[in-house]
Amino acid sequence: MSYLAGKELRIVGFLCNWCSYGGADTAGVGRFKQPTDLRIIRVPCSGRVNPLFVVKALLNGADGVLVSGCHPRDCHYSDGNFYARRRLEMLKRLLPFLGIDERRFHYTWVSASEGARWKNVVTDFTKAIHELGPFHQKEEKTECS
Amino acid sequence: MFIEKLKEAVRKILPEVDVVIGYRQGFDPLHATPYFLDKPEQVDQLIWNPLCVQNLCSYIPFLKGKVGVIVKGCDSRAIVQYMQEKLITRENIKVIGVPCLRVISVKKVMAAINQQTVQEVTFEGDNIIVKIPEGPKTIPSADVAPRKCATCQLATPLQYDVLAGEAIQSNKPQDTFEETKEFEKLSLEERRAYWEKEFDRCIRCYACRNACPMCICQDKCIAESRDPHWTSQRANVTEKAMFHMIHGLHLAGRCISCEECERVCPMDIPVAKIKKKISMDLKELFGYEAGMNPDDTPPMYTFKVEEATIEEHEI
Amino acid sequence: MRVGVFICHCGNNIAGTVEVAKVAEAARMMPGVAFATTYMYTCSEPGQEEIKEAIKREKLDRVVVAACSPRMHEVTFRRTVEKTGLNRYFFEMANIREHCSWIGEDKELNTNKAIEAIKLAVEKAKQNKPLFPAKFKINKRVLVIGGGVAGMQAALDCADGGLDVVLVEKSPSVGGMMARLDKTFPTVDCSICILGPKMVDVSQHEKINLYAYSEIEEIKGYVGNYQIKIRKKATYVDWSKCTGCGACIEKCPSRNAFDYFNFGVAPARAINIPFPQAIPKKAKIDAQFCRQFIKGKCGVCAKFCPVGAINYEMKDEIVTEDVGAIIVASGYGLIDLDKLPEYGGGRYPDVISGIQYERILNASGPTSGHIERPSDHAEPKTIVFVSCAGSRDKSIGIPYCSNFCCMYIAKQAILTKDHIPDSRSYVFYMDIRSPGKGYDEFTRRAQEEYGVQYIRGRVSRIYPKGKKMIVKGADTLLGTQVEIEADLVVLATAVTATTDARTLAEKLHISYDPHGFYVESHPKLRPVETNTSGVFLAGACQGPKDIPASVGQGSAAAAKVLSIFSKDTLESDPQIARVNTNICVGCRKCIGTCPFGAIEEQQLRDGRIIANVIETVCAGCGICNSTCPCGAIQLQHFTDNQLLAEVNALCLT
Amino acid sequence: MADTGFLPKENLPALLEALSKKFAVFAPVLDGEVVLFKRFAPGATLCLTRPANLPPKGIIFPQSETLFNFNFKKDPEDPKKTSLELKENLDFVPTIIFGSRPCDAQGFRIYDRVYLETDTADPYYKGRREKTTIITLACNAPSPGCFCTSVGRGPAESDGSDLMMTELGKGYFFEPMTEKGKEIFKDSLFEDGSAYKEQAQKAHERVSALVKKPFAILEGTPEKLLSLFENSQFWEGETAKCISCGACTYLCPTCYCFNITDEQVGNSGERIRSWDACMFFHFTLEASSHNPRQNKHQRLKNRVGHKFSYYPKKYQGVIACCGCGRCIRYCPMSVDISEIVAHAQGA
Amino acid sequence: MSEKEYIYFPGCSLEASAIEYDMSVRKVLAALGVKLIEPDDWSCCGSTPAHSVDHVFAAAVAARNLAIVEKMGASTVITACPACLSAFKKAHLRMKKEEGFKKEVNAILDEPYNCGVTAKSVLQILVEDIGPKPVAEKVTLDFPDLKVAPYYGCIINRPPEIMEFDDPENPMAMDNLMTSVGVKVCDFAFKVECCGAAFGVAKRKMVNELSSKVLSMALDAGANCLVVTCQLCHQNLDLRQGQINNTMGSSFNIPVLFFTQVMGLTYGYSPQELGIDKHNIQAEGLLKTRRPVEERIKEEQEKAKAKKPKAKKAEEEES
Repeated sequence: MSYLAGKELRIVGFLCNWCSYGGADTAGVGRFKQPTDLRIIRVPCSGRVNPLFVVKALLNGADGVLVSGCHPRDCHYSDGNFYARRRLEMLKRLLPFLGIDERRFHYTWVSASEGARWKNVVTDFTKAIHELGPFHQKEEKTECS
Repeated sequence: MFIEKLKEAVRKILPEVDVVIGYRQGFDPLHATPYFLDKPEQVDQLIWNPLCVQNLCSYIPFLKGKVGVIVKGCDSRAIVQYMQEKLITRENIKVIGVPCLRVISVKKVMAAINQQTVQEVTFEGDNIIVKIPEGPKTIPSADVAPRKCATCQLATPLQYDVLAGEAIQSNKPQDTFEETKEFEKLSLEERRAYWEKEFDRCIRCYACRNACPMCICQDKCIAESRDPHWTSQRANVTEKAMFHMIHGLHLAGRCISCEECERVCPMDIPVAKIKKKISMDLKELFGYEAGMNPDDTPPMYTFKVEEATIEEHEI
Repeated sequence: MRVGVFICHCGNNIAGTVEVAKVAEAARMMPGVAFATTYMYTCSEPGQEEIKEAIKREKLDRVVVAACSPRMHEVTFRRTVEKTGLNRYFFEMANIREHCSWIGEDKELNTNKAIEAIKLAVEKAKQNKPLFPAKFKINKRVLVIGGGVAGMQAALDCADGGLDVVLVEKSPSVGGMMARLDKTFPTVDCSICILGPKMVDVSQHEKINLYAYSEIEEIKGYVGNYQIKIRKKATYVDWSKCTGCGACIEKCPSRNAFDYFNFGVAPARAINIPFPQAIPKKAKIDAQFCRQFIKGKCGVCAKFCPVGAINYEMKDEIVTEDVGAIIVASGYGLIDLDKLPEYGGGRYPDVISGIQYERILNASGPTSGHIERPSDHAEPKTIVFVSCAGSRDKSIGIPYCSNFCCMYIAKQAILTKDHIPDSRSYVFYMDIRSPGKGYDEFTRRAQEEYGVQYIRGRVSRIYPKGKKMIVKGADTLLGTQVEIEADLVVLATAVTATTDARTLAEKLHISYDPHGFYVESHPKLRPVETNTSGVFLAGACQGPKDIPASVGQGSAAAAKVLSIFSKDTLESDPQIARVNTNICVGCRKCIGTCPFGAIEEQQLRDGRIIANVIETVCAGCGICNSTCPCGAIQLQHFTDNQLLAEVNALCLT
Repeated sequence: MADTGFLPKENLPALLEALSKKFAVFAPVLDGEVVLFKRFAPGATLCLTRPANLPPKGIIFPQSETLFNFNFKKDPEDPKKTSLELKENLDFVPTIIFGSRPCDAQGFRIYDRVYLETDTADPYYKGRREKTTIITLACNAPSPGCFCTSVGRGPAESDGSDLMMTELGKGYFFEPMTEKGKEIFKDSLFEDGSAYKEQAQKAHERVSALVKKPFAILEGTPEKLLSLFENSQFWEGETAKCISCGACTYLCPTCYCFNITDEQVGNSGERIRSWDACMFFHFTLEASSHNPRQNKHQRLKNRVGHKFSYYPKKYQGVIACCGCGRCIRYCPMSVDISEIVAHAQGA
Repeated sequence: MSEKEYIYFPGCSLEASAIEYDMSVRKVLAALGVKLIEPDDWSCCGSTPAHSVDHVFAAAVAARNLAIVEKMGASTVITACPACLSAFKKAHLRMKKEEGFKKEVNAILDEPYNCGVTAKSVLQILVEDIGPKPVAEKVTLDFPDLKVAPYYGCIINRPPEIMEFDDPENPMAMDNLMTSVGVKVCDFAFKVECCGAAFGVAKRKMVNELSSKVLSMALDAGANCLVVTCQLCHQNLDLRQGQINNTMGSSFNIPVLFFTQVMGLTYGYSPQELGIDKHNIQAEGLLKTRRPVEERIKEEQEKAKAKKPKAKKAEEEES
């Protein structure tokens, strides 16, 4: 949406249905004001979040990606966030190797009852991304040869 | 002669298996090529020298029946990793181990002789002597060895049913990931520019993927499929980078550092660098090295309830 | 594809900060959208009718409703859509209330965000495939965890409804916290007198199988078909022989065991029956205090047991029960006194907790109902009650109100005056919370009829001076500091989740809040359901609540179970993993990572080994999906392509 | 004006700079250890001592190109009404490929028969091809694995080139082959080359003799290969070591197969044509999920067959292999197409 | 005994008004084999009114010292003064947490502080690094008359998230330490109660009331002496006792000793060596009776022996 360029950056969130999506709902119900940049993609579990989704989003236009699941031990599917933790940690360490600031990707745990915490996560992450500025400045060039 | 011992080992195993994979001379003296043999008279075509670089294990998961395979120390990690991931039935594989202290990178030799046609290759002590139109050129093997050899700990394969020759100890220092750490000293912008330049050359021939012993999806790779549709066929850096991320992340905790991906790249892209970085991190995080112990579980396919090494990140 | 988009005003909830007309306009321009409109309350009956009519009139094949959270109304609208013959999975919801209108302050940004949320939903909807649930049989037995008043009520209601009930109680007797209380507010009924009959009913009901002194070891399965492993803890007394005569207790030489039932007000014997009305009334040995176990010799109880029930060799036993639903009524705990060091909690014997005082007041308690202070067994004349001892205190991580302390303090103050007419009681309080029926009248009575002196203010420190405890605090109404020389101080210690609440939740796969209380499905509309179907909540495990509320929830949870068991089969959720046999390379990685063991190897006719998902076992987490390197296994309704469509809709434009 | 020319080596940059003013000039440039055709810029390090790793085919037949953009326009009054807008770009810039090798230039001739010399010429190929002038450098030494003389070509073959150049000591001998070549040749930097013509001829002969000859004759090969079509044992044996990657195909100057995909986001998208390789599983994968070339031996058989049998059968016996040797040189497993052909001849 | 080395920051008071605290710290730690190194060119810790005026400046004053320690290659600095300790910890923690604040502070400093130094109190290292056993082993003398009430004051362990040491409401470090050296410790309910010292100038009446309570509670607890870990507590309770007696009509005469002085006494140092004679309220009376520690140990053993048969008997009766 070009008319909002300059006001917002592109932040993609992958939220597990049971905890963090609920936490975002709780924040909404509690009318905790938050920056508007974040767009939420609902997934059943943080374990569903293939790190490649994060890469895909970052390479294709996102300025920041947030993954949030249930707190460790509190996964609705018992182990999903344990896998997510390992895989996303690996990714977080890898991104800067490719020249992508690791601060553009954050993964955390927010439960369905933690509306206030969710507000803080969104506010802080959005602030951090704005401090970093847009990730995609130049148009991708297409090769001929 | 070592080659006779090797041939002897192959002859012995041949009746027990459907096929043996070894090396024979390729299209020029600098190139060895994989050789699939099932008849005793073919055994004499076998060669063994430091130019036998290909990791022959890569073929195993796709072959039916019993297979004999000539395996170097570095290659043997593939066998171990297959065992970890239950991708082979170990009993069906006859591993003919070969002790090896160092192979030679064809790319490095070619660079040293300015890409000229090679007429003859001989080995003398720790040197390779390459005859080119202007005469023989002697190059110390160490100068043209692939980087994996500099820190090789597996002079003798981890797994073998028969060992051609004597078991030997590695004489190399442990890998301390110096190169990876050195690269990390560059600024983010420099790193990004580096990869944009490198990936830009990629022609998406998938040689890196197809030569990888751990890329078991092969034809079903998501880099080409429409369902799921992870990448487009656009030839831009984004899509190329996406493919290499798919490759790298699918190998996280599985890459055995044979560096075949980088060896086979016709565009000379340092694709193993990414995998090495992941290996370094996973070693640090989980103390895990792929292809070392058949009883391990790759770290991305397991977890601990308390992860001592993973701290929660603050924004 | 013909997508219909329905944008809800939700009164002013959405329309107040989102320009819904503009959103509808933008939605109409989205690819594949054939119709877009706004409606005041989409979830209302006419709102749903509107959707149904539009589906028919506009020949829609996908429906997107932009309104509140799908956690609120996804089910509602799926049903609406299904009534027109459309598969319910052709429905998608865009959350433009909780995630948008309620949290953003800038109308322009909110409007844009709502448009993008719809764009996301439209792109997802276009990727959606019809899914069909399978039916499976249910096991009409119910497990109730916790034999407090909530659990007993639930068990009795279920059993009366004809269900087989497995009731598991951690302690040796049912009764829970209520069995410990002396009287109940505001009626000042004798607690055990009204609870006792229920306890007897539980023990005698032919449909209830009680496992006392037992804990949940493992829970496997899913709604309709759970397999429960129960650990029957070793009591060292053969309960089939024990008559509860108490001879062993009489003779037990180990007199310094901790009395769990009485919260340590007085020591107990190593072999004990918690209280006279216990159900079952059977003895058990606390091994950590028993000489036979500590020193390896004693055997006194074995010698004196008339029926030879003592068995020192007894081991924990694991039994398995299959049930179809679970009611969790595992109750609450209280913070330890030593969490309140400024009050000398745990250091000074005459600073006690409310529940300890309850036992002191109780006629069947350790003092036989005579009020004595622990230090010297003297009758206290000045008693100070401190409310919110830990509750509403962020500094120790308990920001919430413990719900019933104000009421029981009033009750205890009244009872104190009844017991010791020349006593004086003081209550330090922050606010008096008495919103129940007859509650406020009750606290007024305490003040007006019983002369209990209520001081509005916090206590800063309690310290001993001679035989007295000095309670130092503020009287905020007078604006002064006060110091009261008390003989006994009662702290209304904060209610917490039980210490093992989290472990149990993990076994049940249900969520808990930061304090360990279980999270209900919806705070208003689904108060006893959890997000795990087949698991229901009752009583204080969900949050501090008093007896009537707990009993009410027990009955409510039972009704929920009876309602799902009114059918013989249940529909399985088709949002599960499915394997594309053409793509699967048989690498088995999904098998190893599935937390439910829902994936097995399968050999195809051509000899290829591939993965196969066991439909009824798969819970739909999608770990396999993100593990599968070739994308062969896809979580239905959350496939790679569906999520990529959303990512692309956000990133590639 | 003489009909041949000579350009001292030191004048080469000046020539390229001059050409750059009128054309998009692509020349072989060293990128690390790899030689690639890149847009010439003053100061670039040209590498003319060996053939480029990747032939210049992408300049005329890009690895990936947008055939056209499409846009679904919605009627704001009635969202059910949609109109489609298409936009294609056939406006190509005048281009020079400088420093290609005879085999590279030959590649385009293989393409021409498919994309140009038919009733339904490919407008994208045609547009670029017609605006491109090819300046070819004759080889002064064979490269590892190359065998052009065996497929009826040679290190100084001029078919497909507009202007031929031969390195002779201190400079290059130039000989225009077409009108387009003569256009370039008008530049004043060229000296008269007639004195060097014979020397060039000799150089060509010398190199020609050095080129490897894996098989003597090609006669009957197309038929022989066809007769082996059903002999899966032969093909399985020959291709056992092949890993079915696309390196050979993508590095091949004569491989012209493509794939077409649509990519759409929102209301707009593009139709993309990109290189495809018959070595890939997806190349023949059918919508039913059936795949007539399930196995790698079927795919490599197609590659060999296409070049040495099907193409010549269709196009007057012309072999669709220019013998550049790239597929051999850069094959991860050193699969040797010339060896397979030789084996087939003997089978 | 293993040789230990610490960077020791004395601070201003310990060079002046509380020089006896410094003397005793050095004596005791030396006896325990601890070597103290004083940083060169140390300066004000920043706990002066600086922090009520300018937080950045106050932190910079503290960080200057920490930077010196950091440059010495050490990761720990110890100090006896709780005010110094608090100033160091506050500056360190905030700089560690807030990158922006760190930059601001470092902009003032010549040498930047990189947040690599943990500040600890002498008390903390005695409890955590040295431990009760080595502390007890050095004891040679017993003072049977001495009954101490440990008074911790307000900042040695509070606020807990900054001081990161001991229980904020019921600290036990000094209690345990005194027990280790064989001194009788009374359970003192006012061990962290406010003595009012901070308002010593502005609200004298209030200070006298508060301090008087602390002193009288100590007497109630059965103590005849206060031990402190803060020289400001000491100053307030020792120097002001006369003033308290005058305004409150009391007659307190309670010696106030630094805990290191008590330790030093049990280690055999004379009151003069430990500077006890410098105090306002003299402690001579309590220190008169002294005996070798062996005597006490013997006495205790005998007592235990006398008790045991009784216990056994009781057990037999029960069974």
